[in-house]
Amino acid sequence: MVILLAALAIPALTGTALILTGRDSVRASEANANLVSLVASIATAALVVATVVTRPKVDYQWLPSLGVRWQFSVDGISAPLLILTAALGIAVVVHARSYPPHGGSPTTFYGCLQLVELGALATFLSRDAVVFFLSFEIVLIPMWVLISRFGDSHDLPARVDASGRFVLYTVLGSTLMLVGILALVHSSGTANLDALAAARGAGLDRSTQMVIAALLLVGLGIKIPMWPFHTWLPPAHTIAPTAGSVLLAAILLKMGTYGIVRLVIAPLPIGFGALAPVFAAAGVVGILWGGLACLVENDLKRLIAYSSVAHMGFVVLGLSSGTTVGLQAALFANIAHGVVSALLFFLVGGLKERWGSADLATARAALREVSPRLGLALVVGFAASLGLPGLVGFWGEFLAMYSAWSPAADRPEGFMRVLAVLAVTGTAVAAGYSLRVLRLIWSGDRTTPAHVDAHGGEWSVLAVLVAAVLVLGVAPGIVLNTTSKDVSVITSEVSR
Amino acid sequence: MSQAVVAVNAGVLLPVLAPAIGAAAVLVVDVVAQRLRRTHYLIALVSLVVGAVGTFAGLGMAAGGVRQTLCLPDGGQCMYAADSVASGLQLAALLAAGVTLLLSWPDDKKQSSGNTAVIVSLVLAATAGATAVAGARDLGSWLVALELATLPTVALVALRGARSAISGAIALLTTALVSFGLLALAAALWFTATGSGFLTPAAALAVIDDPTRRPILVLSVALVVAGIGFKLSLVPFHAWTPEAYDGAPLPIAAFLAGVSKIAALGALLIVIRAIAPLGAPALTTIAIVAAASMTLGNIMALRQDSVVRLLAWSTVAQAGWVVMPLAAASSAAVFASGAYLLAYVLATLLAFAVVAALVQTRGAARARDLSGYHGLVHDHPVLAAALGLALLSLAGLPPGVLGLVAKVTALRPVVASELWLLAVVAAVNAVLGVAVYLRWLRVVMATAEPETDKTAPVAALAPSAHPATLVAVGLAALALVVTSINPQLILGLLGS
Amino acid sequence: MIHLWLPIALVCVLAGAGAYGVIARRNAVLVLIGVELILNSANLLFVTMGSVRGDTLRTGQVLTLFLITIAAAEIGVALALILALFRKRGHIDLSEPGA
Amino acid sequence: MSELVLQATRLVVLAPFVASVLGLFVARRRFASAVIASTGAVVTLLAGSYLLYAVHHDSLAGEVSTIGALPLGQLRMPLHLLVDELSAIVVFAVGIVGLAIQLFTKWYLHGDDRYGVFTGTVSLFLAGMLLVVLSGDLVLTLVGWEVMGWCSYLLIGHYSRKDSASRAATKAFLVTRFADLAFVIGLIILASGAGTTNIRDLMATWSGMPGSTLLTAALICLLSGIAGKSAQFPFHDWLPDAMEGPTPASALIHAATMVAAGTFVLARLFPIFVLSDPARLILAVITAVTMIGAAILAFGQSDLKRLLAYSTISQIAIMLSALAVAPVATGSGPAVLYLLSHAMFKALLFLAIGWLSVLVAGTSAIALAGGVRHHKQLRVPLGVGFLALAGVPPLAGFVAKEYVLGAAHDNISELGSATGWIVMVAVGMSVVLTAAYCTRAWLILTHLSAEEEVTHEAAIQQADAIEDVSIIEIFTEPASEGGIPPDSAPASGSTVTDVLAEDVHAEPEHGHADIHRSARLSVGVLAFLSVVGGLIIFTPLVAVEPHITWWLAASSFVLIVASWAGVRYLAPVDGIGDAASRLGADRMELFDRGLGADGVYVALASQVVRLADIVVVADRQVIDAYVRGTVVVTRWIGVTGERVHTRKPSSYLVWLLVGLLVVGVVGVTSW
Repeated sequence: MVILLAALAIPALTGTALILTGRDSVRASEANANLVSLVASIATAALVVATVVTRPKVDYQWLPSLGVRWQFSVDGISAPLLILTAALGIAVVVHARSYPPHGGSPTTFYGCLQLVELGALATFLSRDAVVFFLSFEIVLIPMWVLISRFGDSHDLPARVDASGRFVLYTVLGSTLMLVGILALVHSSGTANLDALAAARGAGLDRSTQMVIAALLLVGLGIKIPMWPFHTWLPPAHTIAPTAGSVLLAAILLKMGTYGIVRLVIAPLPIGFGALAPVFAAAGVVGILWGGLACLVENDLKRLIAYSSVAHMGFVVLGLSSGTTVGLQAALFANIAHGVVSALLFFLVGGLKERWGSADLATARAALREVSPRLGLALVVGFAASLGLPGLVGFWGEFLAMYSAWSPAADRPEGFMRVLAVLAVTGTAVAAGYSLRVLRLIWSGDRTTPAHVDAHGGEWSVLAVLVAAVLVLGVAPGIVLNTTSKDVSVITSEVSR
Repeated sequence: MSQAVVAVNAGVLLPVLAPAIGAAAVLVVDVVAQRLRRTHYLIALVSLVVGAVGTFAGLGMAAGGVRQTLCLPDGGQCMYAADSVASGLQLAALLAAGVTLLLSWPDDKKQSSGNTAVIVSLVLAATAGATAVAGARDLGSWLVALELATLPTVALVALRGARSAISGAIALLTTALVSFGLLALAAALWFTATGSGFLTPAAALAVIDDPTRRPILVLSVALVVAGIGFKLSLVPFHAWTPEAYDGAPLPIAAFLAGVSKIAALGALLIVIRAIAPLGAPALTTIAIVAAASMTLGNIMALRQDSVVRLLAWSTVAQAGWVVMPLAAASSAAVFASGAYLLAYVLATLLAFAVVAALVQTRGAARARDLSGYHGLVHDHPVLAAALGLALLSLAGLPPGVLGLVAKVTALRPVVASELWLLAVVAAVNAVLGVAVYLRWLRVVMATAEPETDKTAPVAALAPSAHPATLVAVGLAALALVVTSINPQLILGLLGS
Repeated sequence: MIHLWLPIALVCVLAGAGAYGVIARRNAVLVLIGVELILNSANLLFVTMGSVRGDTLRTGQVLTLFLITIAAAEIGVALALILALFRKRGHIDLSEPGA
Repeated sequence: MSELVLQATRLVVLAPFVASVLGLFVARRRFASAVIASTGAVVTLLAGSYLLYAVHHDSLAGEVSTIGALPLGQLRMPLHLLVDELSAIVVFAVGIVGLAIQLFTKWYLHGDDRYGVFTGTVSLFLAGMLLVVLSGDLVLTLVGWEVMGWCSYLLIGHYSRKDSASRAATKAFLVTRFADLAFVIGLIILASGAGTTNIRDLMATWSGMPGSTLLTAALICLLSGIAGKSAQFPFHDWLPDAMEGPTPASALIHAATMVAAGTFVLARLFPIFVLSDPARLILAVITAVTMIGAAILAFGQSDLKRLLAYSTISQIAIMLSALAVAPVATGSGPAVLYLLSHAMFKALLFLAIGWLSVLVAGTSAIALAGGVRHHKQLRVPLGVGFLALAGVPPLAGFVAKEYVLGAAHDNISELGSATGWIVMVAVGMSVVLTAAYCTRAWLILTHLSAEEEVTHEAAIQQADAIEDVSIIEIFTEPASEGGIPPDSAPASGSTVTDVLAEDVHAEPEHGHADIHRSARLSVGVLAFLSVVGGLIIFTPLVAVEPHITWWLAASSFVLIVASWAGVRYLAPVDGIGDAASRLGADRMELFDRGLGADGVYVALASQVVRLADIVVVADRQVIDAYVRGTVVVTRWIGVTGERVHTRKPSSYLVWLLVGLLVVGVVGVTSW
């Protein structure tokens, strides 16, 4: 119990302390801030691992007037996400050693990173719907600061636009989600997520479930981001500093899908079932839409952002199917996208620093020629991105397509099958844009302008992520076995 | 008239009596010893503190708990009844008045304007009105207390004597007069409909079944909404707000934004509670007014370049949030409305306090203009942090958890009554609100322009802020931090 | 005994006239008079209903007294302010935009 | 199954995989890379041999667990490997070819700074293929299938400095990936219908519903993917372009692995494939078109490596056609037999051509013309390869082809379906065409260059004589020449090295290292197997009856000879002796472009890009428009609001009363 609270307290206190530390000694504190942040991240990660292993439960009264309690615990669904969050929390700090922040005080930068981590951890840990919402909101302002202050230094209006879009769009989503949560809590009489899941919508009629589910889906769909609510993502990713992009893509987007599992699928099976076809269709449109946009996008960071839209489309598709396979697929794809997008954004962030921009139309030195390590990471990253079997991206996408082909009994089978076929088509588009990027920047014979290969912190982060892509790709059971028990509770399907 | 002797319990009436007596005492002392300045303030503060202590007994009472006095011996009806919500509002009004006084604390270096006693006694009088109206249960005390809370503010705005002050005062006055006319008419109609001079549910219940009298009651309620809408700055009764705020001295603007709103809500809640048994349809008007206020307030605030006007429009928007839960007509709604108001008042006072401190250090021109806040985080990190906290609390984003919890609280009854449209409008306005406050915050956080930084070195900042102002900032900030960590401190005031 | 509709009609006329005055008049004092008309319509209603209902507390009549007092206080403040306005601007036209 | 077999099975896949991962760490060090890669290949071959032994000697067959079943609720996904006679022999063949290619590569990429990466990728490629072969689970099949595809991308694009290589690699992957879309859907249909991805279980389930439309749909979908991977019409055009890769990569892709994987998967699923006549008919048509079309194109290629590529397409079509026609009783044996023999002789041909191309610095017909005259040590391997390819008795190619014809014959006699006739006729035609392009290639390779003709008038007759002799030689020589290396490699190796050394001296500008003994060993073993491989039918290793339909064999032999004679007659004595030059330069160019198939692909791709452009515009102008629209609306309301707020107290009062009116009316009406 103490472990769990400490896992939350460390980023909270470190983050606050760093932000409040004056900027009197900007230069001197650069390295110190990084060190403090690194120590805090590692400590947090250790505690998170301990939490995941020991699975403590925390339950304190917090707002008796609203019936809100500090309820935190871990289960199989949140455990992989927690580990991912903690690991990337370390990774962004290590990576920042190679690329110190510019645009503001480093203490603010590292403080914001800690707070984002706090928000994500609290979101995944919380078992109270309202606390879930509050945690959900914690990440907004730090991320806004990261984008608007530490983002691409060339373009102030774009920074304002991107950070504003991010925060406003997300607030719209989370407020709609809040409305949904309150409706859910009010109509089912409990805010405890486990109790909500256990009730399985008992006592709620179909129309109520549908209204609540619709609110929650739109709200969380914005966060995912689900087509057509995705237009905040590309600018945010393009402008954000590397650490911001990584956290945004790898963790923050996951909060949306995680929320759907917790708040929609489990407690509102009938309402979600009714809306699932629409939801799934949006996901599939996202897959194709994002993929196609990637085919002609010339800003590498935007490209990866659009590919995120496509990848999250698979998650959405898996969630919609209503089967164990689908949920497992979605949860796995969540993690997979977390790892892959983190890898790609670390990579592209570094490239952007080297190139001065992320424009693909400019002739660059071929990565394979001048920086083989970056080249390797790029190849693995995009191979995983196109869903190559044997890498982490494959399992979630394949299983999501499978689940769409054979959805739960209450879904329109024919329609879902059409979606499955379209989703499969999306994988070809993914191959198209992945190879396009490789052809543009990986192969070729140019060796000028030369740049240094990854080394030190940057390389260690990339190498670990490449290894993660491989290991999880070869042994998906690591994640799937963790989630399976709790997933089968949600779908109440008997395993064969 | 029969031998109706009312029983007076001074202890219960202390929150009302203390400021009233304080006002009288200030005038008396002024007559006795002129040229005193601090003494007046000390007397006022003492009386406010005494009043605040007097509210303690009424705070956090269980549902149905009420402290009453001025009761009729026969019928047992009381003209003064303070439940926990009323007590909470009283406490807030007294403390807000205290902050106002701290902000207007006389500066020894400046020439006295000679009307210190007038200002202090007017503030106390208006505060007494605000505390009285929260407990008033009959038409007479209700009308008198409301007017007592309003009229002094007109004088307070006008006292500065400047052209803009007069304009603001005129705007305030004319609207106040007409509104009072409407309220008087409303009171008369209430009496016509119910035949009772008491604002109690029992009186309203008697009308339900009578088809001829019910429309009269509805008309009465509509007039109340209109009349109080003026005081709460609800659209379309809001137009005086920016003028009066802009024209008034800053502390008085803070008073208008704080104590006046508390008084208005106190008055409204009494009526709402009285007609709660009649059901929600009566309050469709409130929903419309709330939605309009939020939307227009936020949109107009987005366009303001003067921070005081921005805060004025923000008040309009926040007023919409305050009354929004009342559309649901339940005891939870009354609680929610009160809670939201308290959170709003606390955050707004902090914002005003910071602006006041900046007026003292940087001069009115710079402190009242949005562009003057450029790079504030570098020049005054502490003030900037306090301002940031206040703005985020108003926006309802962590770390301003109080504001966020307030939004949760306010939306709860709305959702519970399934007013989906209103909830969605609120969600959209949450976004607009965030846009408003982040627009300001972005300026605060911006990196200082090199030239402004050089020309105005920090050391050369002529005057530092008055200690009393800093105390006000500190107290408000502390209160906001503490209540953000544990919002139950505020929610608990209003009962469980 | 007079019929009830007569005072009520008068209440309506007074309130309507007051509202019209408030809307149509630009002169601050005339607006003030409009407000007074509204207040007086309320007073009349109180008195009328008070006499009809006849409760022990004499609520109608008492409230009328209350209102008259408040109105007086209001007028005091209002006139002072209008005077100040006149000093600053040289007119008391409410249709002029403020500073 | 014994623990040893379990471990061996896993080791077969694991060894090359581990080798590739380890190879990545030492990619900069040539020697270490070579050792690791070769070790991996050797271990695989040893483990594969043991499997083959165990399967046949101890009659062990069964499933082997891998990473454990995935917990997926209603879908069972045990992820087992499946060892049986079918997989064991193919594993063995892949092992041989893999090792041969690894050994050859070390020499071939002697001066390449990315040898380490290449050889690691080859290892991974082999791991993928072996996974497909051993897979007892559709998902594992898909994993191996796609891993191979990705490795082919890397291998074809090995010379990434060359834009053409990079383009070819991209094209290869995209075309196969596009074809795989349907493959994936097919797998999903099969799995979802049975609730499991275990191949044996799902075949048992599906066998229970032979007429199922869904089954037919699934199989047709699978055919699409197979057509893509095996470069069948209309997905064939990536394969010739894939010649941009280093020759060992081509050998790998063309021989026992990638293109043959489709055949293997279909052979694995044969028990349910035979249930669907429509799917079989479609396969027959596809393969018929492909085998004839590709053979014709092969004849017209001006680049001999591309000629081999088209020949692969054509040969794979023959292989697959066996599956389209084989009756249940015949089974997948003929196709597997063809797979094995093709693996040997095609690997042989590629390595030999690669060897030669290194010596003459080019793969075009002009560069290679007369090649085997100057480099006599290549005469035998190339000769054996082309003879086997042409299906001349008694080489492995002949035996295998006879079995395919036999299967078609069985089909006609037993089932009497049109499928049988289509295949029979198409294979018959392809026999002629294959012989034709083999002859053409051989004539070019043995043609003397123009100067030599001028100086040695008599050389023309001599060339004819040698030509005539050479065929006879190759009939007689393999036992001595090709069979020597395994037995007495050191002795033979040293002599040939001496010969080669002269060549190197003769071509100082090339500067390539002396061919390694191991590389030559590889070529020799492959040549040997190409010759005697046909004998496999007398072993229990392949599930075929050792019989030949003699009249079919005789007639095909007649066709071959006739074709040889025809081409020989057509071949001009001038130039490079290219029979295809009779087609005219324009037509040759058309053939080189694959009849413009690439243009069709590009046109299709550009449609997708156009769609993408539309999406981007829509994203900006439609989806994002409402986002920006909110800003515009907000601003408009704000401006209007400012205009309305005149700061006139009198207007406020109007508002107040209007507001009152609204509030009152709404309040009263909504009660």
